Amino acid sequence: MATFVSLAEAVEANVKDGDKVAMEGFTHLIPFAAGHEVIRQQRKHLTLVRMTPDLIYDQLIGMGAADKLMFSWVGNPGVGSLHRFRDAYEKGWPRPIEIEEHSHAAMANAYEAGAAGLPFATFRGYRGAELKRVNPNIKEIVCPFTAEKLAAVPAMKLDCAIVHAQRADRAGNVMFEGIVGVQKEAVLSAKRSIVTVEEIVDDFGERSPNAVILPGWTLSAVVKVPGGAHPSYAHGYYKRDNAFYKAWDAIARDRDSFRAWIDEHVLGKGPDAFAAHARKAA
Amino acid sequence: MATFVSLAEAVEANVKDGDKVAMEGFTHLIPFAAGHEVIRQQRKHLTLVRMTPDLIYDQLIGMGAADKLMFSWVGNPGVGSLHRFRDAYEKGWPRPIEIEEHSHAAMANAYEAGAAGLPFATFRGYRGAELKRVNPNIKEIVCPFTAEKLAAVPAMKLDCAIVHAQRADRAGNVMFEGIVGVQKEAVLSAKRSIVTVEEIVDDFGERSPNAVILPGWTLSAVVKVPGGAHPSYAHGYYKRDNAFYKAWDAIARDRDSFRAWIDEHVLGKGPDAFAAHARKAA
Amino acid sequence: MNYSPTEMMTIAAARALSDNDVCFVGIGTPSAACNLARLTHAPRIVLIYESGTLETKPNVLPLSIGDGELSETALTTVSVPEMFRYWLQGGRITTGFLGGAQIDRFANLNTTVVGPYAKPNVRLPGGGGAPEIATSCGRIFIVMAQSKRSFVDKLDFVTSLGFGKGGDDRAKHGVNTQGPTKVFTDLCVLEPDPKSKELMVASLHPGVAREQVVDATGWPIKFAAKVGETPLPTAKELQVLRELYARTEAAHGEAA
Amino acid sequence: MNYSPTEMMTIAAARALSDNDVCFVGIGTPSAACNLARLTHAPRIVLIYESGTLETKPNVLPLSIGDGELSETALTTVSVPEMFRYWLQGGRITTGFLGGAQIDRFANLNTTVVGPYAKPNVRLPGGGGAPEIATSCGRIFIVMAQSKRSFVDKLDFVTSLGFGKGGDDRAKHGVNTQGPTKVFTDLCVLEPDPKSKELMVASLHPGVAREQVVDATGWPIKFAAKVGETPLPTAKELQVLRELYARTEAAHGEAA
Repeated sequence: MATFVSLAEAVEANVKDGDKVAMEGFTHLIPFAAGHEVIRQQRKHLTLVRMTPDLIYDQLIGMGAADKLMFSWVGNPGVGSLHRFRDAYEKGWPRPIEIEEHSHAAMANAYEAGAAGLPFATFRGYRGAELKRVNPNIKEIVCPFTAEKLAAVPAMKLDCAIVHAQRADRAGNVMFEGIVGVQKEAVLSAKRSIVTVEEIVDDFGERSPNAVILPGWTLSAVVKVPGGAHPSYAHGYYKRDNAFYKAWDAIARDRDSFRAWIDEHVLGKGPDAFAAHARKAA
Repeated sequence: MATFVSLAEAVEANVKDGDKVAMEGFTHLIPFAAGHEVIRQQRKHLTLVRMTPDLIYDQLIGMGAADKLMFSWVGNPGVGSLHRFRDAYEKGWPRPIEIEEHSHAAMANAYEAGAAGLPFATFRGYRGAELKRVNPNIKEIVCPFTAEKLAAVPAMKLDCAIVHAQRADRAGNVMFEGIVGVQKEAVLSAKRSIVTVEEIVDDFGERSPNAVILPGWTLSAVVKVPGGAHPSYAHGYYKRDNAFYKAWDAIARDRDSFRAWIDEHVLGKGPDAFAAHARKAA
Repeated sequence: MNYSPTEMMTIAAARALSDNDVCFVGIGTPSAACNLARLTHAPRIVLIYESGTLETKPNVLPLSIGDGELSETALTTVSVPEMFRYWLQGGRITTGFLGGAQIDRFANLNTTVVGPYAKPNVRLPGGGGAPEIATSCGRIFIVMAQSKRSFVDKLDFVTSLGFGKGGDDRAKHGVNTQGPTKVFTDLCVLEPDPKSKELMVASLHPGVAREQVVDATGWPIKFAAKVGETPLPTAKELQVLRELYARTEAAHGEAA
Repeated sequence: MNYSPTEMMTIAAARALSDNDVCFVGIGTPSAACNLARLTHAPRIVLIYESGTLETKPNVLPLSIGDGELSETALTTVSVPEMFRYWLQGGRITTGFLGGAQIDRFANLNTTVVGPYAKPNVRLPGGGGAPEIATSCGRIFIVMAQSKRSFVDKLDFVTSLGFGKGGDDRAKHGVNTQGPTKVFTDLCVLEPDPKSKELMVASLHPGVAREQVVDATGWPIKFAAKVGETPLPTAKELQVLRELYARTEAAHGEAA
């Protein structure tokens, strides 16, 4: 059952050292404010899971929060490399990081199977692709009807899922709109979950009967953090800060400029700082 | 690519003798008008697929259109038996009918796998249930990671899916609202498809960014048939005619009263007759 | 206050539910019991129908599992594959309701056939959601009227698993949910013996004699060491239930 | 009219698309080519981005695969699991676009690592959607600038399958889609030999000499028996493409 708490309390209660954690959002609704809180609370030894490790994981990895990264595409979309990730993976700074690499189809299916309570996901994938040679978590199964060979990966099982959404109601139900990615599946694959939202409303009012809503009883904590997805975006609220994504390249390229940025913008601030980016479209 | 045609043309072009056909709609949006057209065109030897064979299949089976029924719950919901189905299955009138029986979970997963282009569906099902003893299309597979044994059924592969929806736009895209059941999956599991709709609009206008829409290029034929789901219902248009569902019990109990009803209401009428039931909620 | 045995059965089932329950609701008496609980002591109970409707609050009882009322009053409505995958199989349901044409002493149910499967005397509707509801929900409540025809020594067909052959047989099928923890009938409430898992009478409804239960059961029914009496329906319970049925009757009489 | 080699590459790719295509679009040049086609000769082309956006008509090119512009201009947006299951794996895409850091003569691609996988010299972004795009789409168009560093004799890692070891090797992997039918570079258009499946130069962009292609390829590149010349970009094509980039530049400069 969702409880309304502060972001600090939500992270304190739901993210533990050594946890397997996914902060999801397919470009859209990436929970940056929550990621910053995890940095402030100095979590260590996390296994970080994300289809597209974005700036949010570059920041966490650069601060040494993670022992392992599970992913399918690691980069700054449209810009280039994630320099902090590469520094950790290639040079071990500030600590070495292990990887488990998949394709998008494998990750998406793993989340789907996790939400469905299955032990594994099956899909027509990895044919002729070399990843299955280097990742022991890619196996093969045979269709019992056609004998077709398909790929199998373990279902996603998370300790904690962290996502951002547009709105929660007073009962802690959360509504997502736009590019919904794998957020619902991430939450349903996790033992615990934190959802940050742009606003809390009395009720959702007029909406599609098929709106994408996670009931409050499937969530652990709901936190109002306006602007909490910045520099990612919130459909109907504010746009993606593409300029910041481009600027990050220079900030993260250098260890010192990275630490200076974190000191100023993460360690020296709290979730309220995100409010400056909050905006609601007309 | 969807073409706008008459219902007679749609059935003529897309439903062939011997086809495996699903007319879906989980209580809601059942394509009765299209089913009646299939009766008028005297299709034979169909394999009829539906999770919940409803009055629509009682009518088709009573007219001898089907050689086989694949289903998971066969009855008149809240009322009782489907007498025409039972007469065919138990007494061979007007012709014998074969059955392939599953659980809802199996059928729903089979549709999902069909839409996903997989050869089979897997789920945690049929444990301790006797259906797997009598249905050879229920097999077992073993998770390659945990060794857990799971049920497997073949993915749905249809010749034709027939569904009803609220609205199409001029490009032939179709929007579903409310209880969406397995309609999308049925269409995506089929080689051909017919969608009847309450109305055709210039465009869908303001809507949820995550509205349930099938693009026109996934459909074969779109036909405007206002009221075409009666006595089932169309969310936002007209209500379920529960009184008719109750009345059907007496009509269908007797072979002669059934044939008289079909003569008057199906063979003696066309899709325009459904317009009397059409209504749009304020 | 007068009441019918069916009302007693419905009210007894409703009382066993709480605000902590997430129920997978079937049509008929289960639907009445769940909504009665919601309209009386358990306003926060979560009701889910297999048609995809999450957290629905119907004002009238649905005639079918997919009545418009369910979607119109739901928090949201998901597809049926999602319902069976993410919500039922995903292990998010605390309490599932089942009934059937036949039940045996280990609470296995038959809704498939009377007679042999291939050539039945009576072809029943089949399992629908039952085979997976029976194994995926945290616990199962069974609601059905009691008679020698329905409470049978041996099922004609096992549509859905209760305790199988009893004892730890359920676990042997790879099922680790609780199974049928209560059976509500028009005569009594039954619960499984903790060890053998055979159903035993836990409480008799007011005015029901043990002999009536024995006569309505197709096997030598056992009684718990201490058989209680089901508390009488309260005026409030009866009123709310009857109003619910009256609203339902009025709504379903309407043609479209 | 002057134009850049990248513009020629983009325009050549756009021309190969038609109103009958359902494209799985990647970010960068593929996105420019697909939208150029949509804004010129193929207004009914269907563009799908893996973020879940179906039939999207962006006014500016997305910087990321999930820019708001894509959802705002889409017919509808589905979840990412649905995108990969129902739409890509479901076989509904006619044309998928890929590029990479490295390509070999059989159009296999590497976007994973330079150097050994376990200890790479350069860790690249990885496959993303590519491994399944490569095998699930009806055909694949590859768009990438040509150089000895990118057109290599041997890939460091096979991220996604082209024609494997050539000939019928693709089918041996259980893949029956066409694979890479065209490779668009800044110098030429390559197509696989019908039998050996080795890439051969099918047409040279205007003003490009054979030696330039030879010098920009890490294996002894073959030329088709009849090598054509890619038609010059038209003024219309250049205008529409440049306006698209100008709009994009203006939009992406904005902070939120």
